Amino acid sequence: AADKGEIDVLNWWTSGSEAKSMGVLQKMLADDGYKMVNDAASGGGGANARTVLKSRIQSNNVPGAAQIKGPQIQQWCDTGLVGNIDQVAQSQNWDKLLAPTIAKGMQCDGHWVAVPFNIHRINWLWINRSVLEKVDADIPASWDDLVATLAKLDKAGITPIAGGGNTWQVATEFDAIVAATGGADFYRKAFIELDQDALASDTMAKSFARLRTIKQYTDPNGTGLSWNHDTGMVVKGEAAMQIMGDWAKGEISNNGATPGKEIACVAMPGSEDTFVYNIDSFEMFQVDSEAKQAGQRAFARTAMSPEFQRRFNKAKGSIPVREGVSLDGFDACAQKAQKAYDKAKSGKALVATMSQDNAEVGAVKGAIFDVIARFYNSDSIKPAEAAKQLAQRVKQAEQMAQL
Amino acid sequence: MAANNPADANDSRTTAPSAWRAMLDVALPKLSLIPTGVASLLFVYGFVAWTIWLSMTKSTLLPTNSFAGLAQYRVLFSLDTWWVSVINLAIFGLLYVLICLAIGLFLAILLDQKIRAEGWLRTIYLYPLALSLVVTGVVWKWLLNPGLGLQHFIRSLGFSGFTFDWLITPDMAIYAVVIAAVWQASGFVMALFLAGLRSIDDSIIKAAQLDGASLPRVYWSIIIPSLRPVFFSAVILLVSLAIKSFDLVIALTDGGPGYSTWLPAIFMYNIGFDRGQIGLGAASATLMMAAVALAMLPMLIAELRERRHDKQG
Amino acid sequence: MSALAIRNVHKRFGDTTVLEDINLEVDEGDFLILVGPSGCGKSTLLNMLAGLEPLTEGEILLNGQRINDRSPRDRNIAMVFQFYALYPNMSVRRNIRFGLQMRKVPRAQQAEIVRNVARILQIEPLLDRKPAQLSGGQRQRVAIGRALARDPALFLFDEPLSNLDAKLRVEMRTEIKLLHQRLGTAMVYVTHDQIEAMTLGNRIAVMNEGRIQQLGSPQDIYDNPVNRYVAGFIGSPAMNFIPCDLVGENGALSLSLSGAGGPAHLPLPEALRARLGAQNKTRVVLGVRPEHVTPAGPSHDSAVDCTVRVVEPTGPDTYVFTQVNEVEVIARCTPGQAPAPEETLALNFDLSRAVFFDPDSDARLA
Amino acid sequence: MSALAIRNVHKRFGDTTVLEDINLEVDEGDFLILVGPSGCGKSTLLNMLAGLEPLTEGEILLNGQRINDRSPRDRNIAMVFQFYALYPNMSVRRNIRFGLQMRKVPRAQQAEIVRNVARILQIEPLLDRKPAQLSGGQRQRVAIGRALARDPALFLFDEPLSNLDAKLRVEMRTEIKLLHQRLGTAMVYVTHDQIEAMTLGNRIAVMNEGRIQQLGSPQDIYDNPVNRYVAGFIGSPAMNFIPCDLVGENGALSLSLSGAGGPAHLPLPEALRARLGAQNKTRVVLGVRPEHVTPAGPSHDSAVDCTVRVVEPTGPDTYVFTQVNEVEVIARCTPGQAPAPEETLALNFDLSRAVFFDPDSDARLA
Amino acid sequence: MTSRVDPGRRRFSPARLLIYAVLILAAAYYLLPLYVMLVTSFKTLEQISNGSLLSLPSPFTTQGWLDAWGTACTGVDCSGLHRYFWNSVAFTLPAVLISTGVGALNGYILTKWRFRGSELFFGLLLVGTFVPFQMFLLPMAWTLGRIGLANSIAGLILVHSVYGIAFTTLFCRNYYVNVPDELVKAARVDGAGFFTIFWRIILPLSVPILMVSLIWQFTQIWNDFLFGIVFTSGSQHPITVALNNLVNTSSTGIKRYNVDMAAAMITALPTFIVYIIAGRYFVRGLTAGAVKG
Ligand SMILES: Nc1ncnc2c1ncn2[C@@H]1O[C@H](COP(=O)(O)OP(=O)(O)OP(=O)(O)O)[C@@H](O)[C@H]1O
Ligand SMILES: Nc1ncnc2c1ncn2[C@@H]1O[C@H](COP(=O)(O)OP(=O)(O)OP(=O)(O)O)[C@@H](O)[C@H]1O
Ligand SMILES: [Mg+2]
Ligand SMILES: [Mg+2]
Repeated sequence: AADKGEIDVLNWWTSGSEAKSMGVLQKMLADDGYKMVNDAASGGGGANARTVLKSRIQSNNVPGAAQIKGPQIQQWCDTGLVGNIDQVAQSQNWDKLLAPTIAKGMQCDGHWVAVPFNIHRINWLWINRSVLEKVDADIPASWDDLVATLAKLDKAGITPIAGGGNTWQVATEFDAIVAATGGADFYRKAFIELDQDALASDTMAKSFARLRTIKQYTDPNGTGLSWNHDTGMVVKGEAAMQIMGDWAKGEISNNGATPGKEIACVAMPGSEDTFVYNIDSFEMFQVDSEAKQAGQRAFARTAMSPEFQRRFNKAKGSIPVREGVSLDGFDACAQKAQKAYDKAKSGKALVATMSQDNAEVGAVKGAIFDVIARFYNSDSIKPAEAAKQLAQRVKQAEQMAQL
Repeated sequence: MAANNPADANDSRTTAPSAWRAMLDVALPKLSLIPTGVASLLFVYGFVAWTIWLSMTKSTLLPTNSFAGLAQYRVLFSLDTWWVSVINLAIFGLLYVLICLAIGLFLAILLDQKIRAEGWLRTIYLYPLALSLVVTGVVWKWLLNPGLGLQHFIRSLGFSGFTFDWLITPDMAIYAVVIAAVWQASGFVMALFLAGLRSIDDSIIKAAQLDGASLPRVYWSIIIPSLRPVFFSAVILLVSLAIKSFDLVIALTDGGPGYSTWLPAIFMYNIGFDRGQIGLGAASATLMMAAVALAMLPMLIAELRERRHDKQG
Repeated sequence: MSALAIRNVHKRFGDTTVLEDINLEVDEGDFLILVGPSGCGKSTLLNMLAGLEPLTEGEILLNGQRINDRSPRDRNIAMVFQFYALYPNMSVRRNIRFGLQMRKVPRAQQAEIVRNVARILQIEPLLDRKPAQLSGGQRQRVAIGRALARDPALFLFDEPLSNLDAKLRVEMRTEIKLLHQRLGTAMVYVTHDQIEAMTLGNRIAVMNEGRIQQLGSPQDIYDNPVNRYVAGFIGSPAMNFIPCDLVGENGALSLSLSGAGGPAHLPLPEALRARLGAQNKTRVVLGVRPEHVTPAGPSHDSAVDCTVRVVEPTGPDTYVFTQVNEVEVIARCTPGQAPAPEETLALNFDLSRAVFFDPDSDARLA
Repeated sequence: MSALAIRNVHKRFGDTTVLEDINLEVDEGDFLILVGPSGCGKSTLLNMLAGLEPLTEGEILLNGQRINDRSPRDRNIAMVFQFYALYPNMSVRRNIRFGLQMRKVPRAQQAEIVRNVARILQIEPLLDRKPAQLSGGQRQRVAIGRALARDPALFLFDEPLSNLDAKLRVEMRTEIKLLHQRLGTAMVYVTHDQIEAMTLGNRIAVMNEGRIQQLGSPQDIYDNPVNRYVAGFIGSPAMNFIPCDLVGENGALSLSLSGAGGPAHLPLPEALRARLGAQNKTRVVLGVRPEHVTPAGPSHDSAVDCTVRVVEPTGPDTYVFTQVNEVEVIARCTPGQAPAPEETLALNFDLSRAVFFDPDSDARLA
Repeated sequence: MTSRVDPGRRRFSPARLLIYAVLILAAAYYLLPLYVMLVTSFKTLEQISNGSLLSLPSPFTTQGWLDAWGTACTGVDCSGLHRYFWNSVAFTLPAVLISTGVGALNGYILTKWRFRGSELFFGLLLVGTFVPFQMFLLPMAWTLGRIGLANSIAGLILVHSVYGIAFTTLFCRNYYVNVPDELVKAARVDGAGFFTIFWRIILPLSVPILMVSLIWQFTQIWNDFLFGIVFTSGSQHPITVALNNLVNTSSTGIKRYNVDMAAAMITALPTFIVYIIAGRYFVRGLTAGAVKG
């Protein structure tokens, strides 16, 4: 039956729920008469997939769609190699279904070139309630509250925060901290507009200082271990909290707890209004045959269909990117996220995450990561110094990108 | 006996001097090297040239031909990550090569003493090479993690003061990488040496024993010097492995803590492909290649020259 | 107490028995020559003495101490290998010096010794070459040098001069002899060279098929071989063995030899007559060396006329191949006396130097 | 047309000149012996003939065709290597058969040839062994076997018998000689053995320092060496060289030799007298072989009295070492004539066989 | 052939006991990670996250192995690793044989048929080994695209052969340096040509180094991930890419360590077998008895 068209999809989703969801997509397409070839290349947070994409382009073996995030969508657009799905977007009326910030990201030169799948919230704090009870503390409501609670936990001999030293994990924490410290506008100025003053500002310095505070309450032995391990520690009560995106829910249920119940999901104190989001999206590439173009259209159409959005996002722990999809059967934290999303959208507090490639191109993100990593691993660097470095490295990276 | 030979079988060859066969004798060895030569010219030197060219362009996501002069190099030199990678390579490379050689040779010599279970031991020493680093990296990560692995284990035996936390200490993490890397490659170096040992004439060893040399001395003065070509192979191999060490570091530390265990290969992959700065990645590759070639050149020349000299004899 | 004692030594490689019940004593200052056909186990025996091959049975004593289980380096033995076994990675100089270094000889002395050895062996210009750059004879000299440099309790030489030219060989032979006289160290020396065997040692052991056939002084073995094997093995060209009948009465026993003409009857010397007569044999094998078969002077009456088949001049002597009693007999002449092929030559057999064997058992009769 | 012609051949290894302007012709059916001191370039020359070493200069012709650039396998030459070079991975049988397989000899015939060769070389029981399991002589025989199995245009032998015992050596020598007679194939044969050199070939080339010193028939070289080097090199024990004065008038030239007593004056034979006198020398070097220095009979008047220093019995002969004109002189006696050391012995010098050299240039005078 | 050790001291001398002790200790070092992998692969996920690293599995489960083989996801396809096994075999075997064969031939030429410039040739070949393969990806992709081998087994065979040759040549050449030249001389006089000598004389003598070369190439090619992931796609993927996909969750996926460990062992199985087989050919003294000197 698969003869109406075909699409070759390059992605790095290979495990568990993600892979199953891709399977669902493949099946839905097949039922419609389209063949989807799943070309998975996991590893390195998408680094391998990005490499494969480049070599496939070099060898003239361009995929129909590839998993590409954030500003990289625009970057690829500049190469003139991308395909066009205006037809689908118009017929499904994507303008209405997607938040404007998000919609903008999927377009280039006024054309739709990419399809979004989901929305993750980054600035979550996951807390083991029973551990807090042990030290007689409440869910922290403010930064100071948080620090006080951390100190208490520390004294009680419980690891306050489970956090690996992986740079992307630290950056995720930093994402939440910056959102909590400077608010959405500051976050946007710094990480999306890359405003030099914002980057070098005192607020940024303060954020760095807070990062160091968090580090002090992090188990050093966690360095290098995966975030799953940290989540497990929280569930088991060996650690009290973790700052992590809402994909942590999967691991929480995996360890026999229910997100929202034993493990509370709260926004990073101070960032309750802000929604730092991570969107996974697929960009189309120019393909020569009609069958392949038809495949691209079907892929985009199906991905945005309510049914797929529900099934996919429920499994993945995110919320649908398409608005107006019922959240029936989604867990408490998802419901909470949806509310936060709605609120942030209207309050213009919806910002793309820096830590997950949604906010800036690779070179700039890399520069930010480098500064964060250096700061995090060397206590002799002062927060203000780090902020200054951040501004400087970001500037250099921007120049490089436009060399 | 000879008289019974069919005279015709070879007479035709003697009488008809096959000049072409003589030429073939001279040409055949060279002809046989052509495939290798062409492949190497194209797939190594051609690509190297291309890389050098890329390093002088503004290439970002994809290679382009927009000339940028030495701008990429200037940026490269300003990056802390680059210098960390380079210094790491120096530390890691040196330790890795030396320790692998030492362990490999040592084990090979011990295994060469008519050991009963030689076959099994050899396989045990070799097997790390067979396992995908994607996974063994995880195991080493656990083992070297103070909270989970050896430190934890030894402390739980009652030695509470025992500390082994290299992996999570930015300044020491590269040494932890060395441990796992040595674990992986030393077995192969052992095999290389063992093969070399097996090619040495027994009677020479006997003669040395008669000369009063102890077994260690026999190895030191006679056998190991005869293994010089093997050393050469092993060093080249290990240096090449060190330069290409990628999977292991990614799996073990993912370059961390921070970027404290980055190596040039990681730098290049990360910068060139993940971050989309191919020009910069190419510049780093070019520099590293040049540096390694320069570092290896004396050894290369010495070895090749020495061999030619021996051959005269 | 003997310097070296070999007691009931056996050696097998798998199923092949190479040495069988070897017993030998080598005294302080002895120079023992080992000879025997190719493959009879000479090298194997030396290897066992040096500790490089395990014994299958038996024991070896060096200066009274059992050394079966002692490692080669603790035996203090120097050996020249038949296959040289030079250290390929070392220059000639270092090859020679290595044993000295191992024995912790002072550096200055090492240099001195190397210089000396190199001079004796005429390899001074080669000291800095690698073994691969040497000719066959040069390698062999280096191998000798390695042993000579040392000061061991026992020297073992395995055909050490086989690749040297005659002139050099004589010189080396003299050097080894001088060395032996100077040091008095016991030596065991394998050679295929008759002259070396006869002149170098004070005792010769003739081996065959893994056993020692005869042990004795060179002259004794040459003159009084215990059996036909030894008689034939020692001496070159080999001894002539002529089966012949004993004729005549006990009182005047004589040998019947027929060459070109009818049978001649050669009377046996007194001493032999008695000994052979006692054995009551009528058919014996006469063993007589070529140098005792010479052209007869004109006044000889018991000469045997023979037809010359081949004449082989070797320089100092010319060998004449003829037939007596239907077997080939070699006679030695001076080049001047040499006849032409097909000529008839009267040969004189010096029976006073002849020996006799049993045609069946090959044992010596007289 | 000569089977093999070597023209102006030079060979250098780096800076060392090993062969210099070698010229040789080997005719169909020739058997050429190469002798020379260790390291003089014999093996190198054979290697070049076989095509295994490139020439530095000159050319080589086989059956009239220039083969400098021809590959070894198209030269159709068989060679026995000084260092055996057996294929260690192959059994003895396969070692011998290898060359036949390469020449596409039918299988049945191969087996036949191997059997034959093995019989001649007495290595039948060893056919299934690997080289490492053989003794020195056995390996050498396999190496010979590999060459004999072939049917080449030229045989090269590099000291093929050096590790064999005397008895076997004589047998092998005979076999090689028979082979040569049967096949008529040209042969070049390196040896250090005087007997082999004298008896095996029809021509000998004496090499020294990379040059050919003399080329001639064995007897010629033995009797008429062109210079002192050749004279001293051929013959064992070596020729005695005695520097001495020529005394007396042209008409009655005689040699002054002093041993134990005062100088004796030995009149020169007629022929020599003329030739030597023509050169107007007063001091010459007398070259006389040991076999021409013999104990003088009682009736001799021109004997030289000498003191015996060392007596060396070798079996057939006994050599007596004495001093004449202050140099060592070796005389040959039969064992029966041998004196005891320190005795005085009257020696007879057979001057009719003597040769004379220039003391300065070492060139032959007469 | 006799022992390297003094014959008198063969049995249980203290020195030998020490040797065994050291060897066993070394084995422990090498085995420790394997032990962890093995026990982990037989544990339940729960035990992995709760228990100690070194503890034995209880309950013992083979679920990890079954999943890894049959049902684990390597992308959309959730049928474990077994499908990818033959992909790997298909390019590993030819590439190993080609590169080892060519390497041996090169080594033979570079030692026994030297010519002016052969050392230079070798030196240049070696320099090529110092370049990180990552740098070759794009030009290689371009080249494969041009010659029509993109995304094909043949393309992978080409890539692996080309980049393996420098190593196999290095191993073989440096081994052949110690093989006496006289053997080649004798064979040439016997009438053997260039290839015959290689085939009949040199190869039989090079068993240990061929084994080393084989082990190296097999391991490198079988375990290669980079070229596999870049130059093939989807169902063409070699087993390592499948393993990687199985093991490497995106940053948002969940890890099943027992399956990961089992998958790693399954992936490594062919290599183990190669090691065990190849190891049997490490025999002593192949050139013994060839030449004196
Ligand atoms: N590869 C080489 N490099 C330098 N010199 C060499 C080389 N091979 C041989 N020689 C030298 O060349 C000379 C001739 O060597 P060759 O082997 O031909 O001697 P030979 O006459 O066969 O001696 P022998 O009788 O000892 O075997 C020797 O002095 C030797 O040291
Ligand atoms: N490793 C072995 N395996 C089987 N047989 C062997 C082995 N080594 C030697 N031999 C056999 O043992 C016998 C004795 O060998 P050895 O080397 O002692 O002889 P040799 O007397 O030195 O002879 P040559 O005079 O030829 O050197 C030979 O027949 C040989 O074939
Ligand atoms: Mg021997
Ligand atoms: Mg020679």
